[in-house]
Amino acid sequence: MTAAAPAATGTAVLLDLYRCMLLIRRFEERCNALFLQGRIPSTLHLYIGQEAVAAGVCSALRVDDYVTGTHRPHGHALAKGVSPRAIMAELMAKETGCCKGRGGSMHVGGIEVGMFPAVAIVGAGSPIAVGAALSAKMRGSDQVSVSFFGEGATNEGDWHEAMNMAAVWKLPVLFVCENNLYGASTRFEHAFSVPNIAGRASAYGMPGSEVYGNDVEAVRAAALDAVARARSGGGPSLIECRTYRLCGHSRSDACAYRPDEEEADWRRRDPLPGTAARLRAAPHDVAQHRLDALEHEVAAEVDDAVAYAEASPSPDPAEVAAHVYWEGD
Amino acid sequence: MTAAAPAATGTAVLLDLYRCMLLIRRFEERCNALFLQGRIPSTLHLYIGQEAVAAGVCSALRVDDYVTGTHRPHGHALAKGVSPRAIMAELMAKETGCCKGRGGSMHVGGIEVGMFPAVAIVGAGSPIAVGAALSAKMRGSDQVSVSFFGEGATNEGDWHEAMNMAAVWKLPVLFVCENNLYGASTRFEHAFSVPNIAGRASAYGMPGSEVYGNDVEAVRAAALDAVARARSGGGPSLIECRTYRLCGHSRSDACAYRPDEEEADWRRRDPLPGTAARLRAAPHDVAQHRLDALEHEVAAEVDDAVAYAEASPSPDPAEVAAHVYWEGD
Amino acid sequence: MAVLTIAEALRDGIREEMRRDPTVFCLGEDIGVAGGWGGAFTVTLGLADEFGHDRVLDTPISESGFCGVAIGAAMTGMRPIADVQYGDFLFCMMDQLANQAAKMTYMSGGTVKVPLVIRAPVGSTRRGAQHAQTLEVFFTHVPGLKVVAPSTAYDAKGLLKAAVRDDNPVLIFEHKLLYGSKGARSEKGAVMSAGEVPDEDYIVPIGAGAIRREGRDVTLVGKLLTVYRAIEAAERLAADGIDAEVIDPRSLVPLDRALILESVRKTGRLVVVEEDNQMHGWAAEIVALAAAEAFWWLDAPPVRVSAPDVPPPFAPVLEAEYVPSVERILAAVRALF
Amino acid sequence: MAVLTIAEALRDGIREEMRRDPTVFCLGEDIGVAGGWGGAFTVTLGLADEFGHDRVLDTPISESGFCGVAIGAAMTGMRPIADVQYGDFLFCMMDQLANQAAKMTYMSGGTVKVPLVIRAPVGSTRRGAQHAQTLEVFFTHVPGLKVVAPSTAYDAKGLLKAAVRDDNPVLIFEHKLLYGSKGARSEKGAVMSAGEVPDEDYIVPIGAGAIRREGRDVTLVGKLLTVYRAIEAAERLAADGIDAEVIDPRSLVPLDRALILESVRKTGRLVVVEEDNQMHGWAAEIVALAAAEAFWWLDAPPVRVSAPDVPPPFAPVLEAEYVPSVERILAAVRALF
Ligand SMILES: Cc1ncc(C[n+]2csc(CCOP(=O)(O)OP(=O)(O)O)c2C)c(N)n1
Ligand SMILES: Cc1ncc(C[n+]2csc(CCOP(=O)(O)OP(=O)(O)O)c2C)c(N)n1
Ligand SMILES: [Mg+2]
Ligand SMILES: [Mg+2]
Repeated sequence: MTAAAPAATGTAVLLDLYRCMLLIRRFEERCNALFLQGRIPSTLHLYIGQEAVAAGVCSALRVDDYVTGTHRPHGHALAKGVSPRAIMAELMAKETGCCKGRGGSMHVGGIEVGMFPAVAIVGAGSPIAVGAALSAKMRGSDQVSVSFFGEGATNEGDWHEAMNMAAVWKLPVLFVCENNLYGASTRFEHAFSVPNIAGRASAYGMPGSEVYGNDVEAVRAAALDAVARARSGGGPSLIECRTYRLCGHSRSDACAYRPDEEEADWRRRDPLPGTAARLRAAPHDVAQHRLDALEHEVAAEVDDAVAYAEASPSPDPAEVAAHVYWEGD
Repeated sequence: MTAAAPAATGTAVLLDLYRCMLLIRRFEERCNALFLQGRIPSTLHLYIGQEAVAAGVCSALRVDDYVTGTHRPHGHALAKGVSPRAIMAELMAKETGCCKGRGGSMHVGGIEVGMFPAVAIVGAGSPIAVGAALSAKMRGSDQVSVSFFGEGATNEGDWHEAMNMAAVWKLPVLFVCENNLYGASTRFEHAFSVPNIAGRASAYGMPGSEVYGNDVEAVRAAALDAVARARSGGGPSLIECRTYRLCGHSRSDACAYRPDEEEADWRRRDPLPGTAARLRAAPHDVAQHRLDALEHEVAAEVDDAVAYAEASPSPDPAEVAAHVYWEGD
Repeated sequence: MAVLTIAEALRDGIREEMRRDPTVFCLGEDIGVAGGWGGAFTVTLGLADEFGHDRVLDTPISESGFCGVAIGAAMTGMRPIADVQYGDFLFCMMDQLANQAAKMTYMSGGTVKVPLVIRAPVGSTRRGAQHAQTLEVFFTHVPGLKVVAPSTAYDAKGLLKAAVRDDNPVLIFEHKLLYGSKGARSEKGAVMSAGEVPDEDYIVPIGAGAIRREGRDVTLVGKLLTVYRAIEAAERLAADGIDAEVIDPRSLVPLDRALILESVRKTGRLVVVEEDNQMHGWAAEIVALAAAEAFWWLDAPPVRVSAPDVPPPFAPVLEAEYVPSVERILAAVRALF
Repeated sequence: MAVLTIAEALRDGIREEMRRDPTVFCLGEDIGVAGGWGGAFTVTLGLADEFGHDRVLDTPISESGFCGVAIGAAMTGMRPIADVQYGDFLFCMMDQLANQAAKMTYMSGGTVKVPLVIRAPVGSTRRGAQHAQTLEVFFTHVPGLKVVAPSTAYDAKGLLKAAVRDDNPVLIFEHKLLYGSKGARSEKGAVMSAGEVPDEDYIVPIGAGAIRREGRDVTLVGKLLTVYRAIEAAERLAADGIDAEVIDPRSLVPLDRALILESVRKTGRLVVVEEDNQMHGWAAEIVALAAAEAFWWLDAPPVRVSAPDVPPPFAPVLEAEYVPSVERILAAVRALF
């Protein structure tokens, strides 16, 4: 278990990473507002605070690589390239949504950019990601497959079975653990008798590493490493990203189960200002107005997504039975 | 992962261990003959070759300690103290069987001696054993709980979830892996990317050790260790016992998937003659006629079990719906 | 007599049983965490304060595992009440429930018992395919399990207490729109199901159904949410002079066959209303029962008003087509006259 | 035309599909091991010799895991055929089947497909509660899955090929007593189901039932083993002048409703025979269908001959009470006249 050392990232790349994180953040802040206004039904699991993980990992992927997301998938989907319009329309239950309004927040995805419908059954996405990697290997392609999951998912049997098969068959899989220290309201120490998740990789003879999940460069470096190994036939890896939810677990959750100091500490470690500061500092020396410009760009993109979703039609009630079975491309 | 050093075992104890192994061996040899004669229906998973594991582990247990057996449970049941009569009657589908003829070979047990009905779903017995340990702890008793399973079971999600909960709650559980190198016809190396099972304990912060499963003294020593730790609140342990099936996986299996040299090598390591030799040698110096006497005793016990089973009635067909729900003690 | 919501009635029932019997305990995910929610729908809220975290045990996210743990504890002198956050996750513990819990007593020839309670929320609440299913029939088909589905606060507490005292595995299905959960955990579209609950100890026997409305012309059978839809339909049918009887079986296994058959023999017409998919759904058994045992009394085909055969859709406009509406019930009933 | 057992017909079907389409592959436990058995019932025996171990992939003992793996492979251009050693283990992969495979296409708004085949043996063969269940109804109730149950060698091969070419998850239920497995894997009490199978490529369309015997007086519907029991009963009924029609749906989802309804409307009587437990079993849907759609044609109550509501017993004397016998079918039919 070796912590990946942050590689020097070029300014252009770091700007892209920051933009991706910013898009996720602003997109979800808007989702939350829309939810509270009742314009998004059901429930929401927001990714706020964890943006560096999806941004860093997906920056190491090709569009034809595969990703399985979780019940908290907006960040995974945006980072993998699903359009904000299609996601927002889905959250608003519109026919133009990435799941045509059938899936909802917990199942957003976009197979055209390699993201499966997100799996909201904790742990169940990992074997599916392994299957995509097996398929890539059998088809002789060099695609890799990424399974995103929270630390809590590593106590599910499916995760264990997936880890073992990926290792036994030496498949091109990245197991990316987003360890945000809580599974719903349950603290890490309460559900584990080990200090970290990375160490569990040894039960499968798989390399496991722990990185600081709020450091987008460190995440990207670890992902680049693992992706290179996977593409070249070196087999799977587990990367544990230590991060924190700067929001509730789902809809209106006040997080009363988390100590204030802990929350305050992690607010200070918010990956967005952190990354912005790096951009402003040497060697990047990015001027504030360029970051402001990014803010405007992203705000416009989110506005556009909301406008698109609002203007989109709801599914036709007469179509309730559609799409249960495959109806052709 | 430390291999338990064989402790010096007193002659009386070693004789008991040998007698237990002998009973399992002769009992199952008879089962096989009866099966081939069609007097035992269905299928049989024999324990021949692995006797030292059940004998060694159960010798470290009290009658009120718990055991979950597998699809290969005759050895577990006999070693835990279920009567040969009740087991043989069950195999012959008689009303006097330990499951009243409802369970069959794969579900033998005897709750009066702490053995649950054996679980034939690979891996599924482990969480149940953990539950019994949780119950013991909650009731303030010092009972321990043993989960027997094959190495193949450690690729099932249930096993992983059970290991984690036992470790997190520091429960008095012994996870006893009977690594006989094959899961059905599948070789260990084919289903694992790690050299052993014991190492998997580290994924749960649990002590794991590997012992030579055909050395009944080594198994007993490791079990005594783990049981003492469990009883005194020290939590669970995983013990991997390396052993070998000296018989087919189930009914008429010629084991064509196993190399002849490997089989020959393990036949030479048959735990029965091995243990007998130790008994005859110093410091035990047990005379051959005493071992012969044991043979006769055990043969008589098996004859008695068969006679009892043969003489017992079949279940009453009118009673087909009985025992689906609890009918009282 | 206090007026309680179903969530409160269940909580009181659990509290009283835990006080009465030290072998009763709860386990599940996020049920006892300080500052947490008391399970996904507040049922266990506050119980850890009285009974401590050993008896209100928060588990890792391991459904199959903690179900097996509950089985092992149940066979060795304890009476676990396992909490499943969403019924949909029962599939994750299906082997432990259907192959282990349900069969242990039988496989042992009646020598071991499994006094286990499993509580699971069901029902469509805009959460989509993996968080909104209605699942009773997957378990009513498994011999060895008992299954109850309370639709009132009185029944919820009484059936829970009966389940805890039963020596067999009992599944309690609870409907998300009937909990009456408050505050942050309240549900859009919730139905008011709060009702009077006696202060003194009582149980509702498992196996006894209830007539929610007496009628002469047609028998409506519903469960959980559809009981309320059926009652509303009955009131509206009264206006056109159709006098509908509404039956709530409450217990699905064992089922109060006599109550249903008696009603059908009286009215000569049967409409079974359920939220689950129609094909091979729970309602099929009720219709098959009536067709076989009340055939000569039937004046019209026994029919079902169920969800279409699709996973629970996310979009509210589609969900409205999924959950049987009062209008669909009215149409089905009128077609029989 | 060769005469093949069902095991041989399935094997040929798999072989031909694997030759035809390089994306077709098999995975499961002990299916390709050299010196092994070709799965629990010899269906995949020898296939690894022709296609290698990459396309006849032996998995670790991880049912849920390899089901998920098959789903992931199916969504990305492959056509997996997953082998389950005993149908009872489907409960171990229930979440992957019912929550994932069945719902992926729907949850994605029809943007992903899951061309997956799962093969599972069912039926009571003296192995007891965890190795002898009949499980179709747990899956016929899940929208998004297709389910077939071939009772002849011709159908086994034809339905398997249709399943492999289908773009949805298809479960194939195979009966242990119908395989005709030979040698060490042969079954006591097996029924001769070998039959002629064309040498040229063909499929049996999913959704089309078959009439096994034409008759005017009563409709018997069976599946897998009970098709044979129903045919035998029909022959004996002919002796007392009762002319029974025997229907084998072959496909359970989609179901050939028209074929069943037409027959019931013709005969006016229905007896559904199945090996599974009666309560909420598969037969209930068939009875409910006839009661609702053929009510006015029925001359007698539509009834079921099923297994009693107990887990499969081990003792042969009890198992004989469990699996519907010809005598029980005869009694049920005669009671309708
Ligand atoms: C099988 C299953 N069990 C329980 C849940 C309910 N649930 C949703 S999210 C969650 C916590 C997951 O924790 P973790 O894996 O750490 O992911 P995080 O929410 O922290 O991102 C739980 C218990 C679920 N969706 N699926
Ligand atoms: C869940 C499940 N999957 C598959 C099987 C079929 N099966 C019975 S024994 C066995 C091999 C088990 O191997 P292992 O755990 O090593 O035990 P062993 O037979 O070697 O004692 C298999 C695959 C089963 N009984 N349960
Ligand atoms: Mg987490
Ligand atoms: Mg083994």
